[in-house]
Amino acid sequence: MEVLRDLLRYDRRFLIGFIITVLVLLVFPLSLLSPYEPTARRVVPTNLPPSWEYPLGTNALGQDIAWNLIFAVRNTLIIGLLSALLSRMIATFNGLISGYIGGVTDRVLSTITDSLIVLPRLPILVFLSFVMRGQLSIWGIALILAFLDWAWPSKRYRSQVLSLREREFTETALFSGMSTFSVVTREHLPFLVPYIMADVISGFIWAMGMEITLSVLGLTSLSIPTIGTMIYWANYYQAILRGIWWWIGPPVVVAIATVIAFYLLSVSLSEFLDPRTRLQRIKVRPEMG
Amino acid sequence: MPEQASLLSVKELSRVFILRSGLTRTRIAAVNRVSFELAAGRPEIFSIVGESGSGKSTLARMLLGLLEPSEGKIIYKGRDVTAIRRRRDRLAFMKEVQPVFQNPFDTFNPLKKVETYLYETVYNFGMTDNVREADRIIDDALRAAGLSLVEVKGRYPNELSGGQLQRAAVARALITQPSLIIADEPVSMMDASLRMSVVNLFKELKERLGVTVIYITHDLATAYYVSDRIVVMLRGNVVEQGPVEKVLAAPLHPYTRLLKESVPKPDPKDKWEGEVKLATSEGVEYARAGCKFAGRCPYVQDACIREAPPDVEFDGRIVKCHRVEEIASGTAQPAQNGSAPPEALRSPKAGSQAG
Amino acid sequence: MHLLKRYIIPRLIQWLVVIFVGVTVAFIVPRLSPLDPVQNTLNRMAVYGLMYPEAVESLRATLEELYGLKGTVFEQYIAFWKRLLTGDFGPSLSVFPTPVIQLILQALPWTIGLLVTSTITAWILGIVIGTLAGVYSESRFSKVLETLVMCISPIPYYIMALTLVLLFAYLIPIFPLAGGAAIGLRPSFSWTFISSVLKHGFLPAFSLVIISMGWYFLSQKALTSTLVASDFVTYARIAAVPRRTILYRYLIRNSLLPQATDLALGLGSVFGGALITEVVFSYPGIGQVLNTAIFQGDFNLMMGIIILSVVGIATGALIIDLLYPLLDPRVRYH
Amino acid sequence: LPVDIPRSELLIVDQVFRYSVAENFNVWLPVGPPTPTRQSLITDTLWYIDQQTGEWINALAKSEPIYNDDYTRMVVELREGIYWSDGEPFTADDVVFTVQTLLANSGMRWSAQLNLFVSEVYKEDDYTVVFELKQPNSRFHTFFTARYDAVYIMPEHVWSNVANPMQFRFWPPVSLGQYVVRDADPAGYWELFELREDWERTSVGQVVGKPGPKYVLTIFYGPNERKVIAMAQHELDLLIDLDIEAFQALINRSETARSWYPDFPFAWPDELDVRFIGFNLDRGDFYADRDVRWALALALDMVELQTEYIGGVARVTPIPEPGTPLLSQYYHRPLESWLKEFTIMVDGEPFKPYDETVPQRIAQWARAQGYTVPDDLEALKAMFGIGWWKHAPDVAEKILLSKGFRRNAQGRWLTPDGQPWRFNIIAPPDEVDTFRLALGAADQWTAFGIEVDVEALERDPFYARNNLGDFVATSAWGAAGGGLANAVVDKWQFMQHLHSDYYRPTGTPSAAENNLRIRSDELDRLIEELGAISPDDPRALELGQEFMKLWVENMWSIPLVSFKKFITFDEYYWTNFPTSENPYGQPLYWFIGSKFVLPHLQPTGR
Amino acid sequence: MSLVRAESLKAYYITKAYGVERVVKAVDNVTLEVRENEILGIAGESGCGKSTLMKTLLGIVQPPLTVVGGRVVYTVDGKDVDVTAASPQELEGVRWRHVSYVPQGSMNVLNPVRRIKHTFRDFVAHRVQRMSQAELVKWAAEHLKSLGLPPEVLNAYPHQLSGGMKQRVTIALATLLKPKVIFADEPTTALDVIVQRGVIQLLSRIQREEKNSLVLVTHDMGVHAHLTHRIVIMYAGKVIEEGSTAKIFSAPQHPYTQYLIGSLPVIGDKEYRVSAPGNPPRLDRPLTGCRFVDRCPKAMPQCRQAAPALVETGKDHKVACFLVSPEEEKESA
Ligand SMILES: Nc1ncnc2c1ncn2[C@@H]1O[C@H](COP(=O)(O)OP(=O)(O)OP(=O)(O)O)[C@@H](O)[C@H]1O
Ligand SMILES: Nc1ncnc2c1ncn2[C@@H]1O[C@H](COP(=O)(O)OP(=O)(O)OP(=O)(O)O)[C@@H](O)[C@H]1O
Ligand SMILES: [Mg+2]
Ligand SMILES: [Mg+2]
Repeated sequence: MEVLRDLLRYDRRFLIGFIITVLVLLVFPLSLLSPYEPTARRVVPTNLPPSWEYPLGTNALGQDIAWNLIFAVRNTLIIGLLSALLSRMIATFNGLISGYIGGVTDRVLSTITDSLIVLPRLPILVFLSFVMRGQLSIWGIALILAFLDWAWPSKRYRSQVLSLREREFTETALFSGMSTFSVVTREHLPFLVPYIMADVISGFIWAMGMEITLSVLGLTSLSIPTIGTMIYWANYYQAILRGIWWWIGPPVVVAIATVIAFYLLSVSLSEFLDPRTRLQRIKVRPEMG
Repeated sequence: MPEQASLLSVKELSRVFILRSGLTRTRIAAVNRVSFELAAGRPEIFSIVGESGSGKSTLARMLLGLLEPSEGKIIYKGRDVTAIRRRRDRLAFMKEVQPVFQNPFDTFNPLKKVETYLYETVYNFGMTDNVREADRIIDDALRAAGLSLVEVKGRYPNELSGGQLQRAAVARALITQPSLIIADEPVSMMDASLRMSVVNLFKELKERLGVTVIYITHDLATAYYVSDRIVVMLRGNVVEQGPVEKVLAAPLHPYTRLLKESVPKPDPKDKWEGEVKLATSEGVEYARAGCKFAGRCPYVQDACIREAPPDVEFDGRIVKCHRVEEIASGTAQPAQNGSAPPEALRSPKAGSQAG
Repeated sequence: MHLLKRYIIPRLIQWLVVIFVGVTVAFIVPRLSPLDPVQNTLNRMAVYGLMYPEAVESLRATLEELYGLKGTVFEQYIAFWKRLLTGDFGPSLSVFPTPVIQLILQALPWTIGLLVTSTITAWILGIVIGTLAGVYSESRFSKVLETLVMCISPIPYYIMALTLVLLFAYLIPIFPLAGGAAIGLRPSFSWTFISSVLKHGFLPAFSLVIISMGWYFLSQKALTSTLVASDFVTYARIAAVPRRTILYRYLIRNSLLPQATDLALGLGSVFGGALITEVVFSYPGIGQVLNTAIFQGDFNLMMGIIILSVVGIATGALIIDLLYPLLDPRVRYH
Repeated sequence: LPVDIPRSELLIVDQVFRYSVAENFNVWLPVGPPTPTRQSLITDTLWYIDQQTGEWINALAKSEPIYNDDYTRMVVELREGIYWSDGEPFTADDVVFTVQTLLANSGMRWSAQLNLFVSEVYKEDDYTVVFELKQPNSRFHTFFTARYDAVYIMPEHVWSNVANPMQFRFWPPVSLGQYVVRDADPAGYWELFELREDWERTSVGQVVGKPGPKYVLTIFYGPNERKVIAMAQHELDLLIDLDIEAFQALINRSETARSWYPDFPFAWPDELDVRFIGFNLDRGDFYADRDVRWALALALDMVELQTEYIGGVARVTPIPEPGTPLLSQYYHRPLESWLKEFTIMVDGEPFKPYDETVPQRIAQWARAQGYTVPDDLEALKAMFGIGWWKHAPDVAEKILLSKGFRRNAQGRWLTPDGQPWRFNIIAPPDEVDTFRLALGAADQWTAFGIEVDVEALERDPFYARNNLGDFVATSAWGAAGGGLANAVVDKWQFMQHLHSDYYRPTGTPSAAENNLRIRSDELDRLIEELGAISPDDPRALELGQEFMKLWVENMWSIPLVSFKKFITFDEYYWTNFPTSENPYGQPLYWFIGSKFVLPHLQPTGR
Repeated sequence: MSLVRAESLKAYYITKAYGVERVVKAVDNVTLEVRENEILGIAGESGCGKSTLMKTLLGIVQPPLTVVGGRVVYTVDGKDVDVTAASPQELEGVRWRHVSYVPQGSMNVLNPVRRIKHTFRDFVAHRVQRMSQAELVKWAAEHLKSLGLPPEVLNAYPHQLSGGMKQRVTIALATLLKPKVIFADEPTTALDVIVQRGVIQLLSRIQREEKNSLVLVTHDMGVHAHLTHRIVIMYAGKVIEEGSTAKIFSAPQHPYTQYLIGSLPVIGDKEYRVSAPGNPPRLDRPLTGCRFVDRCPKAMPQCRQAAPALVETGKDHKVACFLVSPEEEKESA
């Protein structure tokens, strides 16, 4: 809490990011209040511009864009966060094991990781969703995205661990009788936390971009509202040509705002969590000759 | 000495590294057929000294089981350390042999409280399961190292001074009541006054708790001050080994002599005379077939460059030198005008040999 | 000799393994598709004309043969490797029997032109601006710049591309809507052709530059900040070494190596095309071909492109790894 | 746009898609290269039927096919005075060579089908070709009779030297149409055609007697919004189709752009397919029950579907046959009285489901939108179709209750085994009306208490799922249950696929277009009888009408509306496109038959 | 004559992170001078502010380090330059010509991707007029030779040199333009004894030959004994004793200095040595009184109230301790 207060008070980036994030996160409680089912169509008159009754107007499918947006953001957040968390979990696990245990294990895991890295992700992603479309719930998308997005972070974590392994405290831990598992999770993981934090955000941003890409190509379940499917439908009904800005505008703006907010949060958080600055905050490190 | 009486016996221990740099490749025997024995039941401080890159840390890491030897054996209380595989055996070994590292600031994870490691050690080695009891054990260990639990409790590494940290490190090592502590340059990062306090601590450990300490350093003055026996290493080889009073007070090997002379004496009236000749790159010396010191030795002869010198027992110590007797008797003549041996100042590029 | 044995050969083996795995995945993934290319063809033919059911059956057999889809998956896999090793990617299924390689080669110049240019531009811009921002990290300009990059680069690419199209092709129509060059122009070295290509390529390239520059910028800035704080730069500053020297010879030169890896990977992935870019900007290139391949269930074409980009990226990484010791005097590898 | 060609001589048409292989004109390959527009400009076949007028055109053939009595032999007399663009005369040798080449190369288009029937083909003289058939076929000429396309004739003098016809690129092509290729984009975005100087020596020259635009440029601009912009900027004269939103955006921007009608309902309504929602009848569940399908049909509100979902622009049809002026003359209008009297039994009570007020109600809606529509009922029927089924959810409810369905506390339907009733409709989003009708049906059924969702699929997976029967409901098009729409009275072409010989169970690809897995002895009988007679036999019409009735009774699929297209043109540079005011031919410029329409275009002089 | 003077210098690290402001008084009211042709040693425990003092003397003051009081004056060609107030251009003008610097941990001060000769060029080319590259290299080679270093190193990359060699190259780099004052911060700390000896010898030779002044910071009293003429002892940001090397070693007056000298081990002497107990005070806490008071065996109540001033206790000798008044000093002398 104190941390939060400090960050809010002293880091403007964090403040901005925080406010937007809170607003964005409001969609979760708000979505419970919706008078409509998320997938319902024809519940309001079509194609109305914003008004008091429909603050963001309505779309050609007969949906209230404001509520639709709330569901869309919620679902996109779920996809993005789930995929980012999942992939970083795999990455962390793989990176830590690979980096710490080394040897044959490392070689095998690294080869797998490297092979995944050279695979062109987008084509495969597009292809997979093309194949599995229809069955692709938001969880499904999150899973596929997660599967395709753990290799790079894993490689980064691995190299981090490699250098941490050389640090003396690793050996202190070892000689304190800690098991491999404890060394990895309790000694090394805390150092990775800021990286992972920042990485989860970039994973989120990637996943969100991919969700939008896939949806815009029409490769997801189109009746589930997400930022991507909103744009899809707006495009489908020629919102741009017809100047229906209240349909195409909100998802675009919210997408940009969310991404920036998360990014700001990650930058200031990882700066805050960075061991160097963290130490600085506690006490100046005495140097020795 | 019968096998049982030996605490640690190192036999013909070697470790080879292969270094590649650019297009070249160098083979380095960072530890080359090193042998020594520490007796059980007779605690001592055993120093290993040598200039930078002489293989001290490599040796220490092998002794601790952190690095696989290329050849040779390490027998601790009758067990081959290199053959330990199972975690239970490793724990048993670690209970007996504990390290103290060079950089007190890096010995503990800066993100965790120092006491964590103390408790970990207590619990993992089954010293006790009881919290109170653990506190007591830790406090005892800390007191033995000149600290106390209250001073340490709740503190992060950066809240303690270097000296305190190094003491905490020693205390942690003491928790398991080890028979052997291996300290790799435990004071090199410290200023003079801290140095003495840590070194004094080792002395106390030996005397009060009967712990044998392997003290690795390049500070000859403290080595002399604390240790009983000493080993002098040069490019992976032990060149002189014996009781510290003999080896350092009256060194026989020219390298030991050089080392000793190079220690600046804290006395403005006693300054160096003559200029020292410095080593060329490590690689050249490691690569030389003969005596690794040949490039710098004032008594160098052709044989020194060609052949590795034998271990000669002399005056209660073992010296690795072709001309030890002559030198001891003072009859050895320095090489002509003390000039540079062939490869003394080669261009740095030639420093490592194309492999 | 040892270098060869100890370094180059293992690295080459790793390269081969990675490619092997990648290619195998490329073989498997399309086969996960419920789409049967033969049936696809039949379906599509049925849309256009009368098909007697008996005729369908005989055609199905013929097509299976022609498409190389006879036999078990394993047999197909073996046959696939045999063909691949002779450099044959097989015929495209959607525009049978045009060889896949021909489709790829036809699109490749556009893609390479677009992606190589934009990758390199983004790289150089990112490095230069990133370095300046890293050096003058306290200056207002640098802060504004950083905020700008920070806010632009994470924007989902599709949205960015869409916005550009909206702005510069619809609202302010200064750039053409589609294609790689104006109609009626054939590739030549004339100014008309080149300027047309530039005009058509500008927006897609611009969008790519903006997006990828962000990454280079941020990483370069981070590298530079580390370097600026490093001992040798501090020392040079204390010694009042001229700023330009510090900038070029100390900061940029030292950060170039890690950045070169990124560049190599970036260039290696050129062969995969830029799917979204090419779709959004209607640009003729590999991405466009891939798009068609995916939506028409053209296995062979998909595999061809995926394999090409796997090889591209793996080779990019290989080359940079092999060159690294030559580029960086320090590198020691164990 | 090409700099060196005056715009007044250039017709720019939408290329439909980008050609992935440029410079390949081997149009005899199984699925490619893609042919739109090319085929009408540079290829030719024997006969055409204009689907707008139903007119039979002898193109390369001089006269209609001549069959022997048992339909095992067809003789074709060819037109003289037709030349290839390289100056070679077109003769019987070309036709014989084409057929023989196709017969010999089993992977080529039409090969499999020709092999099914042709035992021998030879020329009697330079302008007479004889086909000997393996089995009687009174409709063998349909292979050479174009609606979209038909067997293209190859130049023997070029192809006889070709070693492997499957690999041959035929570039630059030698043309049999009135145009030649002048230039083509290697990237596949555009192709430029030029009128032959000797255009009179082609079938078009001889039949129509007028040249078309001097140059035709086909170009692909990308998605619809780009085409709209291009047309608004007068950089596109003719485009294939738009969704209603894009179309409206276009006419808001351009004074000169229009489609078939000058005003509402704008679009060309005479395409030959029907949009329908079909169920897989072979899943062993209640969808196989005719009454359930009837209940579903009655739960739909056609007026709302036609207006709110597709903008009022299409003709409704209760039978599986598009209500084009030509076809409704034979089917819709004559069946009207039958439809009115048609009765189904609901829980033992008779119920007349037909609702003839549908066109009026659509017109009402249109007026409310501010469109002007005729008051005359006949004109409305021509515009919006004759009528459809009543929106009778109460009746539907009764049917379902009688079948063991129940509503739960929330009013949602439970199937007879007590499960919530839910299903998906598969539909491809790029087939705009199909997709929107699916959305509409899903919305209406959901409102009725069934959980229905639409599963959007790309074309290929959509085809594949249909083909395998991997669906509960599909929103598709075609001749109601598959088969091929045609512009003739004879319905054999689309009925024959439904013969139970071609039935395949769910999970195996359907052998013909019987994706709905219909099986009916009565249907078999109709098909067999029709197949045995000449298409010109008056009995053919009777059988066709019987087929329609049978369909309605069984409600094998729910036909919704006729296929319409926003074929849109810009009259800024060119006029006299076929329109509702002047429906002289089909506006389908990418069909091979459009070659007979293009010569009618006139420059505006701009 | 003094070349460099520090007058009541106060240099604090002022940091502000997330609302926590901290002031580390690393150099607190330090006055000293560097005279012509002398080697001045600065000694003291780790973290007592030696490096900070050095940086301030050199005018390398960058946030968070701030000079909050006092000034540093160079005497360049007879004129005084106030370093604390000088513009960057002025500072650039005096660096390397008047003062130069051998930094702590010379291991990393050479650009790793440039050959040594290029580094030489980077450092001096802009300070000398009209000199071709070849001439420059020749000049550098001669300079190296005069320092007993092989000129071949000019073609090497830093990583190809050993630590000692790098340190000596850095020294060569700092002395090429024959500055009047050389500041060297822990030039030997990371080196082993043999290499350290080489470096020390090199420094003393340069000083002997050039007759310039050298300021040497190290906590290794042995090095001080061998090299310096005068020593300044720092403790917790303050100078507590200052005097000739001989005097400091033979008769240290401040209790801390006494501990320092007394605890030095010597080969051949195994007698027990005590070092100062306890830890130095934290510099980011308010400090009153003598900073050594907590560790001082002879602490008196007054030591806690006020900090003793640095007072002259004899010729060229100053001490800051209440125990040692100048009068007493005189009496005992
Ligand atoms: N992991 C390794 N891989 C390759 N070479 C190594 C490795 N570890 C040490 N060496 C080399 O082995 C030699 C001996 O190194 P070691 O660290 O044991 O020396 P040291 O005596 O501890 O030196 P210092 O006093 O600098 O700590 C050096 O040349 C070093 O470069
Ligand atoms: N950037 C900084 N921010 C805050 N405090 C600092 C900073 N740098 C140094 N300090 C603090 O200033 C005090 C003096 O540091 P300085 O480096 O001058 O000591 P030193 O005597 O050179 O020590 P050493 O012998 O370890 O080099 C120390 O307490 C240190 O922790
Ligand atoms: Mg070591
Ligand atoms: Mg310092």
